[in-house]
Amino acid sequence: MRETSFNTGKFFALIIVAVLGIFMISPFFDTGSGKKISPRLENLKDRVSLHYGLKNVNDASKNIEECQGDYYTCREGVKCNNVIYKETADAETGPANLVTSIVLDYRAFDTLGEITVLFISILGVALLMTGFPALPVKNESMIQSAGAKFLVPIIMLVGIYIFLHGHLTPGGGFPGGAVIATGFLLMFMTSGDYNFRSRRFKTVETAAGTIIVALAIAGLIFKDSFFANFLPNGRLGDLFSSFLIVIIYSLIGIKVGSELSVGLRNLYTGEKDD
Amino acid sequence: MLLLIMFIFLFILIFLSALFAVLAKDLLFCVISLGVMSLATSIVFFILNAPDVAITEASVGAALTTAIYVFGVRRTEREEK
Amino acid sequence: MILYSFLFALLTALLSLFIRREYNYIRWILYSAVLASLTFLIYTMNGLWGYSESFKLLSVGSVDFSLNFKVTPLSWLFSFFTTGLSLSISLFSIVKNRHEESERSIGFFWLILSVCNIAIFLSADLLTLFIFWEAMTFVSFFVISPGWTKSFKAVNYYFILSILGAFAMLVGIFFLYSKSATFNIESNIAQLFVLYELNSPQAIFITLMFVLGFFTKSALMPFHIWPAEAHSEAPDDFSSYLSGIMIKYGLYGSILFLVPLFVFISKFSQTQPMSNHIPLFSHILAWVGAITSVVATFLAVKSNDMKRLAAWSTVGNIGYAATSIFILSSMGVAGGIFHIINHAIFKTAIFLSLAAVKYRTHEREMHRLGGLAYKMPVTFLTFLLGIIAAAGIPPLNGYASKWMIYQSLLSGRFPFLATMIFLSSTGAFMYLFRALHSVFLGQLPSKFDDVKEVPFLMQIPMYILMLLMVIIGIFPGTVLLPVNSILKSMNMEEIKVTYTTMYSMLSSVDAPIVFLVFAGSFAFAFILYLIGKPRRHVELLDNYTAGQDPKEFGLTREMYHFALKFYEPFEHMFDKYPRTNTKEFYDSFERKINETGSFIKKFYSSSPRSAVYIFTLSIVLIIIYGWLVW
Amino acid sequence: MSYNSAILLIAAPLLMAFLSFILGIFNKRIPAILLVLTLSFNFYFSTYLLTLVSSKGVLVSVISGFEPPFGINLVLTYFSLLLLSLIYLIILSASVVFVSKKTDENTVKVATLLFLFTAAASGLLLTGDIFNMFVFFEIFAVANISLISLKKNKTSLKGSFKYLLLSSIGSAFLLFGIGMIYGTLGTLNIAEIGLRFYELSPLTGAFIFIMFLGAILSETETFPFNFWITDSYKGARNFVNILLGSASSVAALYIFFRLFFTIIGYPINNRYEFLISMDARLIIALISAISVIVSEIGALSSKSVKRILAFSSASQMGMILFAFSISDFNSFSAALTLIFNLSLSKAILFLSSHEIMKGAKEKNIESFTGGLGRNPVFSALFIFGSLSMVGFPLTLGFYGKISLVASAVSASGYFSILVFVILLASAAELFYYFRLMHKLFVSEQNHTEKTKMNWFYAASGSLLLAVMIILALMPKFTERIVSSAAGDMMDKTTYIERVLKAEDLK
Repeated sequence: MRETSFNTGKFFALIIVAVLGIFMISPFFDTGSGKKISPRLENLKDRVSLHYGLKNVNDASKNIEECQGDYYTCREGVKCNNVIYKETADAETGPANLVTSIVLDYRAFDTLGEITVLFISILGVALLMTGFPALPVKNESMIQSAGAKFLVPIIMLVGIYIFLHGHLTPGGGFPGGAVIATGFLLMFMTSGDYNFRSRRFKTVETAAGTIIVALAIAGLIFKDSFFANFLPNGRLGDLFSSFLIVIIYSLIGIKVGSELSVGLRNLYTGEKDD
Repeated sequence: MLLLIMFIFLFILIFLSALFAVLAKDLLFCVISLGVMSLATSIVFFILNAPDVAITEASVGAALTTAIYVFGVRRTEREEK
Repeated sequence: MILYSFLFALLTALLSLFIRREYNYIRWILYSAVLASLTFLIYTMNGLWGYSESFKLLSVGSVDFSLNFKVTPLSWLFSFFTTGLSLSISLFSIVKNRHEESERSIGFFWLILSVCNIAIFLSADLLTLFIFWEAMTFVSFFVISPGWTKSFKAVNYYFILSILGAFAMLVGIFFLYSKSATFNIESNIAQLFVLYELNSPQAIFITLMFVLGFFTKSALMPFHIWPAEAHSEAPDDFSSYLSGIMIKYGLYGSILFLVPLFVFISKFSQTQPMSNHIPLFSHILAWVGAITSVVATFLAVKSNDMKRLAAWSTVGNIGYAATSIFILSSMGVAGGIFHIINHAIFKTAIFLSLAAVKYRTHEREMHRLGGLAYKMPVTFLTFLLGIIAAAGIPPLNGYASKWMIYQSLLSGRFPFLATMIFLSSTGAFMYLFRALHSVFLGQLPSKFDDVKEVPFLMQIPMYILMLLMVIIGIFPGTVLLPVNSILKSMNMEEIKVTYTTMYSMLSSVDAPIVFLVFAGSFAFAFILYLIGKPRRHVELLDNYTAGQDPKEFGLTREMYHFALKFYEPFEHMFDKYPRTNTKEFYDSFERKINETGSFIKKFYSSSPRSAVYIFTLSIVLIIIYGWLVW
Repeated sequence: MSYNSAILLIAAPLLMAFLSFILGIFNKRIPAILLVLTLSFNFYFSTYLLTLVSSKGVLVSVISGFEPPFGINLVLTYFSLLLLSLIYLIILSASVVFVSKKTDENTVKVATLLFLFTAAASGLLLTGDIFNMFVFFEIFAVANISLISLKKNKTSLKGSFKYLLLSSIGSAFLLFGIGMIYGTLGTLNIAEIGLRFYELSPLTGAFIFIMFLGAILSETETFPFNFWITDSYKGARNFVNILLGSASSVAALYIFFRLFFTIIGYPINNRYEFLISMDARLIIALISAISVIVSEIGALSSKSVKRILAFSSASQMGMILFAFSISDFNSFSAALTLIFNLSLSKAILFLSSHEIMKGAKEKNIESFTGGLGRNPVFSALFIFGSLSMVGFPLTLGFYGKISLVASAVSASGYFSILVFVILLASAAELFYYFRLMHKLFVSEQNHTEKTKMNWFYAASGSLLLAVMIILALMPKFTERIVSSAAGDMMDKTTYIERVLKAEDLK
């Protein structure tokens, strides 16, 4: 273990962080009146996420619209759906994976924003790259490069699986794309002369982004709402279900994967985009 | 019980690796300890029944971010002044 | 009508920007025409008291911005005289500015300034007054300093002080507005009077804000330093505008707002402390005026630069007028207003003649000039009449107003004030005749041998001004009768006056007789001069160095000039007294600000790390504050 | 649900951002031209929506077909659409400046950044969901950082790095605040949070308040949080300065308003008083007053024109925050007038000062010497801009400043003292602007050679100036928009009612 340094500046920094930390933790131990953070279930009634889980958001909003009483009583008087795996068909949202249904259906717009955040960050990095000399890995070993050639297809496959199966099992476009990018990372790290044309990747990536926005606008055209699900949802839990979400997740996976790969390439080789 | 012990162990790991990342003079050590922190965090996520977040944290936090930091450190000096 | 004439003038100003430099006299002829028509317009409004115009502007929130103009005797008198004077100045400028470097911007801004000038006097409510007050301040910046490095330093004092004063006035106006919900002047005065009875400290604060606004503009103590800087560095023809017209706004505001308020208080107030039958506040302000006049007189005596000298003289005269106004008697207010008008006329005359001298000689230091009387007789005569009026010597207009001021001070039993005013009036002789002597009399330096009188077009305004001084001197009633109607409109007792005669409690003066006496003695002296021995001209240096070249001793001709260090013995008299230098105080204040500024600047260009430290530290401070409070 | 097409204000620039790379392969000019077209469309569409909103009140546009508070929604209020039109106008003028430049290898990328900037600004102003706002906040911050660092010299990199650090700390704070809200109230919809904020315990409320303060004060250029401004403004390229000084500021002020006045602000049915209580408002007022003073003094002793403008921007923002903190109808009207003045005249100032400095031999403020002879059009623009900035009578700045004083004086005692201090400080602002203007008038022989005029710059500058003059000289029009927007800002109840379709809140 190398030596660590500890001086007064860091001491003050720690005090500042400590005050911030105490302040951030203090609401957890708040004993005053009013609503506090608590995981107890009786609070679940007025949480939005309850309806996400029950897949009855439309019912809930219809209920609020119809009932003329107090807003809270309207919220509480919503009946509960029975959502059954492999039985419920054409639910308001298709994926069996609850997280996916939130990420790509209830809050799909946030996801669009997040891929834009990633896009703009990589763009900013690309703008800053002014062409540094490449720093290849020294002493690459045969075992490493041979092993990598064996491993990379599997990693890619896992990545593709993660985003294609995202509507059923944990995972989705983001992790899938990240896993694909780690495959490219492995290629870069093990074989020193590995490189690719970033323009192709960028074309794929921006095309994927364009298609995502176009699909969202198609929702606006067909169902009068941006990102509305205009393809059939199928039966809950089937492989061929919730088609729009599968398409968008695959596009996101491709987009994120190529994006991160280009970013890694730029950082690793120090080359500009070509 | 086992879960609790594991939790405590992971939290201590997260805390120590974060502290080490702040205090260490060697930037590569900082980066690696941040990677360790991410990995431990992803295990915590997994235990807390959030496999989606766990996968993302593992691939992005532990692999990609660490790699990016390493690339960055490689282009500057390794020792903090 | 008023507003459209303003818009017309502004349009002319805009159009004149496109006149090419070669034809720039056209620009000034245009301005003179516009000003002449404005003067005529205002003249026709005589007697239309109460005529008002209103023009709605934006309303933001609950504040309705609108321009309201109203013709009252007070506003008519001031606007008529000032517009007439600016017309004469613009006539002077036609030739004067032909070869001026930045005449385009000067002309443009000056016409706007003239519009603002009329608008200030005609404005019917406080907000309109403030709007044009601020516009005037901003525009005058460019006229005083049309891109000249030296005048920029000079204008700083003027500008910053005026702006701070204007902002103080703004706060005062809106404090009153939040109480009375109107900008109308009469109701605000009534409101402020009520406030004096209810919540005296707040009322005093509001009054103080107004006083700050007015006194900075009129350069009363402790803001008396700016005229010497700004008037002397401004373009020469504009100096006369600044000194003759613009410095009066503060006094106009005082007459408009403060005097009625104090009269109100002195008549009806139960709670306010009185001193000598007038409110203590007003008495203090009168003292400020008197002290200003004394201080300005001493400073004028010290100055060697002729424009600076005239500027200090202006401050002194403003001091007299302020003193006279704030003693609140009818005679005092009338005398103050009369003196303001007179000062506008004779100070314009003085500055124009100085501008004429500078136009021909390009010199400002008095010890480099001399003996110009024969070369520039009209200029000399204008200056002579101007300083006679300024010193308050009988046949001319300055005498009449100064007489009234003394009368009012004595009959109101203010012996100390009267002494101070008398002291500074005597001091005025010292510096004014020095200026006359060193610029126009004495020896003509040989380099000015081929100096000619200024062109005829530049002489016209001088003739007009001389005529005005004489006429008002003989017939003070021409101004005093309108002043009487002002007093009437302010619900004050009228003074007793006819066209030729002024009456006070103590005595009366028949101006034409005084004029005849003095004109006769003048004629007598002139005849003596004509029949006296013929004089022989000797070179200055022949006198002093017995024909030797002074350069052999490392000396120059100027150092023998009598005007150099003219009052040095007089200054020595005051050497033992400690000196407080107001300008130095302001300068040190500026230095402090600059030091703080560079410290802040350094902070801002510090490293990212410290930025983060300060960021988090401030958040932590807010958190701690939150823990303490919530 | 026909207002759902309001999403196009966000979607169109986003789509173009993705498309521009593909189109840029064929010709580098295409994205730049598309940028101008898209912004014109957005400006037109937002003004169209503005007229709709002014007749129909607050409109709600739903995304993904899920009604609020469950799904994400856009809320079209008069206030947000007004500011959005203003922002589009400014980005339009900045992009005209950008388009007029020669193309290089970065043109496509910068155009993409500008598209994303537009999308992020639209998203920030339109969204009715706080997490969505956070996402756009991130895009917005990264877009700003990338735009600042375009010049790649030392100053710009330092500035953008500072901005990066401060804004990422800020967005972390924002995220903490949002997390706390979601953990307690279980919702992310701004209207529902605003409705139910009173349910929180006071400590949680204070926590959220301080987290939001930390998030937004660095964006609003408030003193202890704004150490990025001088380096960033000084180092950035010309059109980026316009964006940063005008569009970003307006967006930041909007977020400030939403966070503190719709979410935390007024209680409904007087059920809970938190931010409306004097303490919290006083904190904002104090911080903004300190910010005004510090930045005015900093500007006084600065020699670089862009740094002076940066400090002046900070002080103006401080004034607007001060007006917000008074929080009544009058002060909101004053704040709106000041926002209009700030954004339009700051854009003009940055644009023209750059052009004036271009032909000069000297550096810093000396480069303004003789500007009027050298470059009359831009000098005139600069003079008009700075006159409005310092509040020359009958300009927008004048109305704003005066009505700020009026509202502060008629509010309680603290504010009238603070406004007096602010006024004293703004005398300094007059001083340095007049110093710059004075330099323009200097006519010395070696400064009078004329420089070539850039017509694109002149066009975009005079567009902004025209808007400013129209606003200042058309009382009925300006009055209507300002009073409607201020009324909109005051009316939290209608906002919540329209979003949640609840009729019984009043």
